Amino acid sequence: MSFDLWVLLVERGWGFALLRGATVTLAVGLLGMLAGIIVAVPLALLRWRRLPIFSQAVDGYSILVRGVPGLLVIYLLFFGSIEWVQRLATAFGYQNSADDAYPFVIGVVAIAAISCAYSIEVFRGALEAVPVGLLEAAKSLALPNHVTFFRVTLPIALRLALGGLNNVWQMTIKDTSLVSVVGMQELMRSAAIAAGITRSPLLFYCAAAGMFFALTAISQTLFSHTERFFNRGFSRG
Amino acid sequence: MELDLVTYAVPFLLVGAKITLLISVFGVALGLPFGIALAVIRASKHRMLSRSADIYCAVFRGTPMLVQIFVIYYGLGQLSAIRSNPVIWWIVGDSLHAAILAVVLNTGAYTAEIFRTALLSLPRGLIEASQACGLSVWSTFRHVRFPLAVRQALPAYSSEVAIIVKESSLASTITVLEITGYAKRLMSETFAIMDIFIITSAFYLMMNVISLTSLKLIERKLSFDK
Amino acid sequence: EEGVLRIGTEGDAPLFSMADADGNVTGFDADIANGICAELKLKCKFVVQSFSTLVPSMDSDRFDVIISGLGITAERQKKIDYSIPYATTPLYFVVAKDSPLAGLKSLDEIVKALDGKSLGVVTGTTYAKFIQKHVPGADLKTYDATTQQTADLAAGRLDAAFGDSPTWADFLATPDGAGFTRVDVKIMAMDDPTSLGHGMGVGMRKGNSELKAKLDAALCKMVTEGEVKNASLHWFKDDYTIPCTK
Amino acid sequence: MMTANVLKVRELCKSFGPTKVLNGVSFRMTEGEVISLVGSSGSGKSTALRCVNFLETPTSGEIEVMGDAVSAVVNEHGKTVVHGAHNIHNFRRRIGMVFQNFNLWPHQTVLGNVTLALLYALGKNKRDAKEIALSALSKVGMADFRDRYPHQLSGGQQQRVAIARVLAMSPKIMLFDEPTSALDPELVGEVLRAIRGLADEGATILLVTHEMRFARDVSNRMIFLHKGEIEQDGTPEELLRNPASDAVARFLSSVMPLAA
Amino acid sequence: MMTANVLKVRELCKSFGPTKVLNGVSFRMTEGEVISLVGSSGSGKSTALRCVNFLETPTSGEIEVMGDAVSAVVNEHGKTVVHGAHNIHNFRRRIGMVFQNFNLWPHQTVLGNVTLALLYALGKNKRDAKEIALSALSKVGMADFRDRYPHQLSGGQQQRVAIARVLAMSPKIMLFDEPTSALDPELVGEVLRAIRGLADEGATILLVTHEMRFARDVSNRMIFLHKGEIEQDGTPEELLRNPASDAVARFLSSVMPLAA
Ligand SMILES: Nc1ncnc2c1ncn2[C@@H]1O[C@H](COP(=O)(O)OP(=O)(O)OP(=O)(O)O)[C@@H](O)[C@H]1O
Ligand SMILES: Nc1ncnc2c1ncn2[C@@H]1O[C@H](COP(=O)(O)OP(=O)(O)OP(=O)(O)O)[C@@H](O)[C@H]1O
Ligand SMILES: [Mg+2]
Ligand SMILES: [Mg+2]
Repeated sequence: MSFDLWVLLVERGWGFALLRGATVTLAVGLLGMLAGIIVAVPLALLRWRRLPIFSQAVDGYSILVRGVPGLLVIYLLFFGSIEWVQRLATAFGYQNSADDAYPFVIGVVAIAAISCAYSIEVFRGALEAVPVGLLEAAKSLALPNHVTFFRVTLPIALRLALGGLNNVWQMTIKDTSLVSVVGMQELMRSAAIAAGITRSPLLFYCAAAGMFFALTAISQTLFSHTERFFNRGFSRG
Repeated sequence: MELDLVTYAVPFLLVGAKITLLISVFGVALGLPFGIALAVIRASKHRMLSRSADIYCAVFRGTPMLVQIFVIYYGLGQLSAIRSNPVIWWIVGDSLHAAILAVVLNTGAYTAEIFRTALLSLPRGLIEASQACGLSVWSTFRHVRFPLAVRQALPAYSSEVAIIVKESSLASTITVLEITGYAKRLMSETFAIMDIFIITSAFYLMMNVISLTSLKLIERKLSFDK
Repeated sequence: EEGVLRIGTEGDAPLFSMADADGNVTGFDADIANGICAELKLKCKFVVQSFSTLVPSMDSDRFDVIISGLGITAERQKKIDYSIPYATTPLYFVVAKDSPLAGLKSLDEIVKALDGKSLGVVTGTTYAKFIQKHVPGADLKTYDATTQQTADLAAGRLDAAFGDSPTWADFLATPDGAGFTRVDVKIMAMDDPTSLGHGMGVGMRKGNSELKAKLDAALCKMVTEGEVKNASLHWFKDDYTIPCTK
Repeated sequence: MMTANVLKVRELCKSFGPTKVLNGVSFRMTEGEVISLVGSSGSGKSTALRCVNFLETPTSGEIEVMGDAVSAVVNEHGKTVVHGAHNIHNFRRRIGMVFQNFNLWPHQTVLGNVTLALLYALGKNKRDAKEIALSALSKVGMADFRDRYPHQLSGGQQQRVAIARVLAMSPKIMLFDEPTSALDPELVGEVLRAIRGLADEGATILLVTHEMRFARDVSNRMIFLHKGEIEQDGTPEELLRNPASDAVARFLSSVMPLAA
Repeated sequence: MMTANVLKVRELCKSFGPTKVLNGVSFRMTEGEVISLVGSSGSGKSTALRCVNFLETPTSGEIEVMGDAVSAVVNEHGKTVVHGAHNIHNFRRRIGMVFQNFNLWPHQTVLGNVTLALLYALGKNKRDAKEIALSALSKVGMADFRDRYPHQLSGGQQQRVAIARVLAMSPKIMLFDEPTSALDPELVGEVLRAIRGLADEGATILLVTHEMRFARDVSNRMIFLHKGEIEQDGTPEELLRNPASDAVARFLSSVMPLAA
């Protein structure tokens, strides 16, 4: 058995294939999450402020993207745009780069769009849980709005949002498996191919799960540290 | 999109929708209390228990649900000890049961995280007030901590419900014929991949719009200010 | 790109289309593809993608053709064009050796015996349609991959499984397959072309008659010159070629 | 001695990290006694109160309530170990507390805040609970607000609900942490009457207050806390006539120039 | 008139749904004036204060601060429309407020709570902000606690930080909502001195308090609020000598039997 493992993972190179997949997963996941959060914060703010048309639009976006399978989001984004992009790229003489880079870009955009929708809800909930009195104190001291936001609202809301964001991240890193539909071999797709070819599905799926777990375990410790940081000044309930 | 494709596909998907609904309802009905219990254990002072609950959550949140469902269904199915135990085999042997189990175990871990943070963010004074009134640990939980935590957790949990509905599609990988299971058959039959996919998504969207809006109504109903 | 034929294939179908750790593709499909490329004096470029994305990807010009053991059916022809069929594999039921089905001799007997029994097939194939039509009484279970189907067979969740003969040759040789056997009823695509189709063909975008003509010619040449037969013998230990009628 | 000691506090010490907040506080209370705990801001009054019903675990010391004792002891590793922790729940059923910042439950109405503990700590039925709650709310003039939520109330109204929440439980011992801080003089008078009434019915009351007039009027004894230690313990008259130290004298002089 | 009106409040009305809380409150304040707003619990004192700097939007009425006015008018559909809303931010730069429940920011230390507005509302540099903050904290005896977080402070200490947070800003107008509720008598005296000092330096102060002695000592004028209306407005002596109504008389009698 251990010999088999060696052959499968090293000599036939499947272990490295999985590792390559893991780097794709990590890259797409990190970029997607980051972009998602950057977009989600202002959208959550619009929603929180109950700005008439905007907040309905944000709600609509969030319900739509959370409501449909992630696969559809990436299908539509990719297959809906590829022709157009390819024509554009070819016109500018970038045939190859459109072929190679575009799936990655779309993958990141799709993951960002999804994680963004979930992050909006997390931030919205957290913002709504910030005690009004603390914001009133800021208002009464004539703090400019952006200062109130960055120095009072955000630190308190982030503390409340952290658990939710952690959930979104854990989900996002696994959602990256969606990018396999645009032809990128991330971790799960690599595992699926290896499983099919070597006829050892359990081994490879578990190996992939192990790698996912390693990734999330690292991020988990980071989250725990951040949580501790944000909890300064609060007695635990 | 041709109309006859729609009229051909929808009856199949409707049959699948029943199963999707079934899995989701069980996912919420069993997963929610399970997740809350895990959250309470994680927040408890009992080192051993809270540690094991932590690990459980880390594992189930940290690995893809596809793998979890595979391990439960195909992995455990390989072991003869499990095949010979009628109770376990009743759960694991049947694909629908196994799918429900996987969904419950998975959502439980996420729900636990949602409620754990909600419980931790409650103002300490409110809990002290109930302790000082002589409410037992259980009553404090039932009447003060839980109702306050629910209000805090609801936005995040509504996302989790949408996820349950969508993740239930993984049941198709273990032969359960829910929406996605039928969709796969229809796709390979007609090759109208995009069209089938959009019809299928409309089904999921409909279910989620209903569940998300009803949760939003509950949220509004429970809020005590405004 | 000039001089390149981009080929979409699954990559995780044993014997047909197998991508290795470095992304090189081997198998029967790959041999056909390489043969076509040689005939057309083009360079083959494989794009490995999961089955459900092959058609939309081709539609959006990610590659030119699909060579992934696609069965030709009328239904599917509404969405994509096919080359001439070049091969077809016989289909068999597989059951446990001690099953009462093991000794059956005709499809009718099998249909009767399978009433209320669980029967597994793999999606992405035409087999589900066939079973639904001919064995409506069976409890049909569909799998994403052969490995899953055989795993369930081994776990005893399936009373029978239906698939092509290369799959079974492969499975019955493994330790898991030791307790199972093929039911000696051979089913060919020609037995029911409306559901099983007309054998495997190369898929391409609709309306490209120039490409279709070139492919058909190349395939016909490969069939008549025995190239397909060699590939079939090499991978399947049997000749599944469909003669070129043109 | 005629009346038994209902509450005994022995050598209570409490530190938060390096900060020593209570430093060997001991006193006893008999049934029906009202003690005012006074002292300057930050002297440890609230902490002492919170230690009595173990909302704060003392670093060391013993609390005895009607014969049941819970004690905290520092072990050889410098850690605090609690003995008799199973009594803590009993303590809390016998001790009611009004918090300095009220701590009303925001998800419950005024009536809900008062009935909750009646229903689930005392096991009253709904009807009785409601009746008791309304009579307690009437005592503090809040019966009309029964269906409001706490955030819809003014500061003084919240404080009165918090008082009613404890009155309704009629516990043997009551701890009040500045129960009149948000009340106008008229209401202070009413709360004073309510507390006296409770004491007459046999309740034992320990209260923290800054209003010396109120302290003098309501209490049998006054304990002056200074930097976590008891500086003086005696009847209000004693404290006013013979302040034990400059601190006491200075503190009292600023309020009661001629009152006594 | 020698000194200008710094604050004018005209016909201030406020309802929460069906509950009328303020009902046509009007008064003016000149520079350096200290007004105590007194009245029973729930009479609308906090609400009036919150309306002055528009933390609560009045249902109708006008507020004028140093010549800038913001007014709320009920339109034909029964909805409140605010005119001059751009002035609100200006108002708040000129008006400081101490809340009844302090509202300290829990994630900031004591020093952070006081410096934040200095840095970002007044644009002071770090050094100056720290210096000003520490001097304000010293005034209320809290400089030693600069690195604590609010939850590590006693009630009185929190209140003093809240006061320091406003003192540090030295606004033209200050609103205090029961600034001494959690303070012991000694500290009340100090806060009293601090407020008088501010008034002498030209600040205009509107404060809500229940401590009549304090109100009398600190203020030039007293306004008695009853059920959302001004029942009497005059010097402390006037109110004590000639209470305008039974309500005023009853209210004052309970505290100041002979003081004046
Ligand atoms: N959000 C609200 N909804 C309904 N009623 C409210 C709301 N806020 C305040 N009130 C009511 O308005 C009245 C005035 O409240 P306010 O806080 O101004 O009183 P106050 O004079 O400051 O009293 P206290 O001295 O007790 O603090 C009270 O009766 C209160 O119940
Ligand atoms: N969690 C904590 N960490 C550190 N120090 C604390 C903590 N809680 C309270 N303290 C300190 O303990 C001392 C006593 O606090 P306590 O609340 O008992 O005072 P108090 O006598 O009730 O004062 P006040 O009259 O102002 O309410 C204070 O100096 C306070 O700063
Ligand atoms: Mg205190
Ligand atoms: Mg008030």
